[in-house]
Amino acid sequence: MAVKNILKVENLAFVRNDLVQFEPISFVLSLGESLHLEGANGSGKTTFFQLLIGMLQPSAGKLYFRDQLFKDCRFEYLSDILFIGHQAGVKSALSVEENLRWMSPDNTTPKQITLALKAVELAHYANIPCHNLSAGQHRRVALARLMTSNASLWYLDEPFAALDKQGVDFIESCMQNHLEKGGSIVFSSHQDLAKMAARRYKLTPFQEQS
Amino acid sequence: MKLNVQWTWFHRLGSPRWFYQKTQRWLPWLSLVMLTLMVTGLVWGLAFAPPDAKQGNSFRIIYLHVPASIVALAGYYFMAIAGAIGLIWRIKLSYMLMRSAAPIGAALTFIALVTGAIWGKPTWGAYWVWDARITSMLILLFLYLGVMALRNTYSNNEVADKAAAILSLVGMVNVPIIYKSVDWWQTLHQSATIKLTGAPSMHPDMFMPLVVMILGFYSFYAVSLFLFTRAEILRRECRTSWVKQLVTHNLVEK
Amino acid sequence: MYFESFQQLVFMGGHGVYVWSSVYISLVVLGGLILKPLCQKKQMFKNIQVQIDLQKANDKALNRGQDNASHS
Amino acid sequence: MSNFISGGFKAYLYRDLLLSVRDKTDLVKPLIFFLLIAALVPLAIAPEAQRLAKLAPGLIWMLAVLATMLSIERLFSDDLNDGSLEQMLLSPNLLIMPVLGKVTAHWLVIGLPLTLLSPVIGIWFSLPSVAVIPMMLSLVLGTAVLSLIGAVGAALTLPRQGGVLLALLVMPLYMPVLIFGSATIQSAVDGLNWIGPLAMLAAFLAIAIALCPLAITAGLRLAKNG
Repeated sequence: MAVKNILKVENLAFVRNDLVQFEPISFVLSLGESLHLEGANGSGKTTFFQLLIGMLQPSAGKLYFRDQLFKDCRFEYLSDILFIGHQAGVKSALSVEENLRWMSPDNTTPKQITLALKAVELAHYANIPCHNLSAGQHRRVALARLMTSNASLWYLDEPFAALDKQGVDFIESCMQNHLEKGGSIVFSSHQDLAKMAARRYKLTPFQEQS
Repeated sequence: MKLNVQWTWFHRLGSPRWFYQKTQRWLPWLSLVMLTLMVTGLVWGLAFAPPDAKQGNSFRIIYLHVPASIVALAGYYFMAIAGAIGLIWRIKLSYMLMRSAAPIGAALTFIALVTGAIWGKPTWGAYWVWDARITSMLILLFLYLGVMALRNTYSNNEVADKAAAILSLVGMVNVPIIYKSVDWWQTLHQSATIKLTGAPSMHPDMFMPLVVMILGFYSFYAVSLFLFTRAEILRRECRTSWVKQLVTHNLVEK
Repeated sequence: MYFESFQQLVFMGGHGVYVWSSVYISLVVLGGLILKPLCQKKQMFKNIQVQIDLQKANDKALNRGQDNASHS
Repeated sequence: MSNFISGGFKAYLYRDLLLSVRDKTDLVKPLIFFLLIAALVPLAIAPEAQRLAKLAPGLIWMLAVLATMLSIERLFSDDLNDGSLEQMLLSPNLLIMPVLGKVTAHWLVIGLPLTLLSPVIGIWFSLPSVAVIPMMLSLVLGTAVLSLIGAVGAALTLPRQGGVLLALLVMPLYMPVLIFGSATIQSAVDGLNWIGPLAMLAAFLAIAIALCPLAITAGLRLAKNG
């Protein structure tokens, strides 16, 4: 029976240096749905993403993936998510094509790689080592993973940051057909999406319960 | 809608407060015990015990050198175990105990090294002799300094504790290896040095004050650890309400 | 007492200087290990007290602010 | 070229070797350091053969330790800076295999060439030829242990990349390896049985392979929120 909600978060919270980072978060994400995380700079969006991908241990609250507690299904969870954060994760000594090859799953065919590179306009840079490319181009190599990844749950931490017009259109189209194929997305951004309607969630600072 | 948030870390915050109150009562008695042990041990060892046949009176430094090195080594194991408990069960109090144990251990190792060096002058004619015991003590001092230095490189408290705990665990695995390999290295280059600490073969009159001194140093370690940990609790919990009450109550009372 | 006189206790057959210097250094370090946390504690008490006074001061200022608002 | 998602030991070993081959300077620096200091020693101490021969075992091992320490620092810091460490920590399978892959790559790039270069130092310090084989054997095992323990230090000092801090953390742990390494060469020079100390080095290697990756993975997980 296909589990309807892919991700359930219950009162997730994190304490750093005895300071609670944000008001505890709870939401349920079902298949084919996307969630737009909003919040001012420093409101804890990146910390929340780190909690979602299991890099940080939450101080309180629980995380369920397909109705299983995160601790019990760590392998299935981590093999089924795609996380693109602020850093591109591109090795400057390797060429663009090798980097994308390194970041894509096993069964991606070379044709898929070149298709993805063409979509981000990096096709003719395929064999050039990345230290010749700009940071924006590094970011586009990371975003090319949206085409080659077969993960069903996407976590995008401010994907639209410092991107030109076509970049934003490229990401929105990728997100749209990912949702149509039944995947789901949690992304944070300061700008609204033109084509897509996404459920919004406001991150608020922690109020001391007096 | 009242957020009945089950804060797993709330009840754990309670244990430092329990520790603070418990030590408030124990400290006076424990320091009394420590003082009597130390004074009797020192007076007995320095004034009443017979001197060693070969080394004469300089032998009396054993009553400081041996207890300091024993407690310093035991202190390292205590620090590593406190770190391990912190890592496994994420208990803040054990991290604080670990953090306080490091400076005490380093100071005791320093005492052991200095007294060992001073003792070497009359016995071998040189302040520094690469005797197995003293070399292992030197390496132990570097291990302690490593843990303390690592502890201060991280700004975030939780991460600093975990990193220091990992390093002290790695160190704990290595300490016996280091001691054994230094001993083996000593036999390889066996120069005619008498064994510095022939404890069991000593005359009972010499041995008894040593036992008293060792107990004295252990109780000293406990007292100093409690004091350091209490200061650490105040530093970490200064925002909590019970500390504020404690401070206001304390000032009113004085 | 092994030694006949106090003077001999200090001299200790020529080794006195070594024994007493190591005793002195050890006691200084041990004393430090006791005094340091105590001054830290006193220091912490002073800091927290300052914090409390500060908080009380701006709480008062806050209430006065609300009173003016409600009066005018 | 496989990928990081399912790739483990082999993937990271191959990638790191490729990375090291790509920028040669990083590859050659520790080796030149090894030869340079070895060349300075006779100038500093004494050119006479028999005095150098007495120092040779300890000096060779001292140089190996310093060369490894010089190069181990960058093992994880490059990955942290460009974000690939985050992706590595995200891989579903055990983190121990990628870490072992990276440390083996470091050993192949630094430890092995050091071992192959050590006969040159042996000749410079007029080390008796009977001791060359034990020296190389002890260096093969020893540099592997040095890389593993150095990787623990590198993982723990990751956010604050301090050379001295790494040395302070790692030196006490290098002592036993240093003792038994130079003892192997020394007993070979004296004509004694050098299999004993060599066996101890092999034992240290076994312990290091078993325990060091645990400390390394724990240290890496801390680095992200340091």
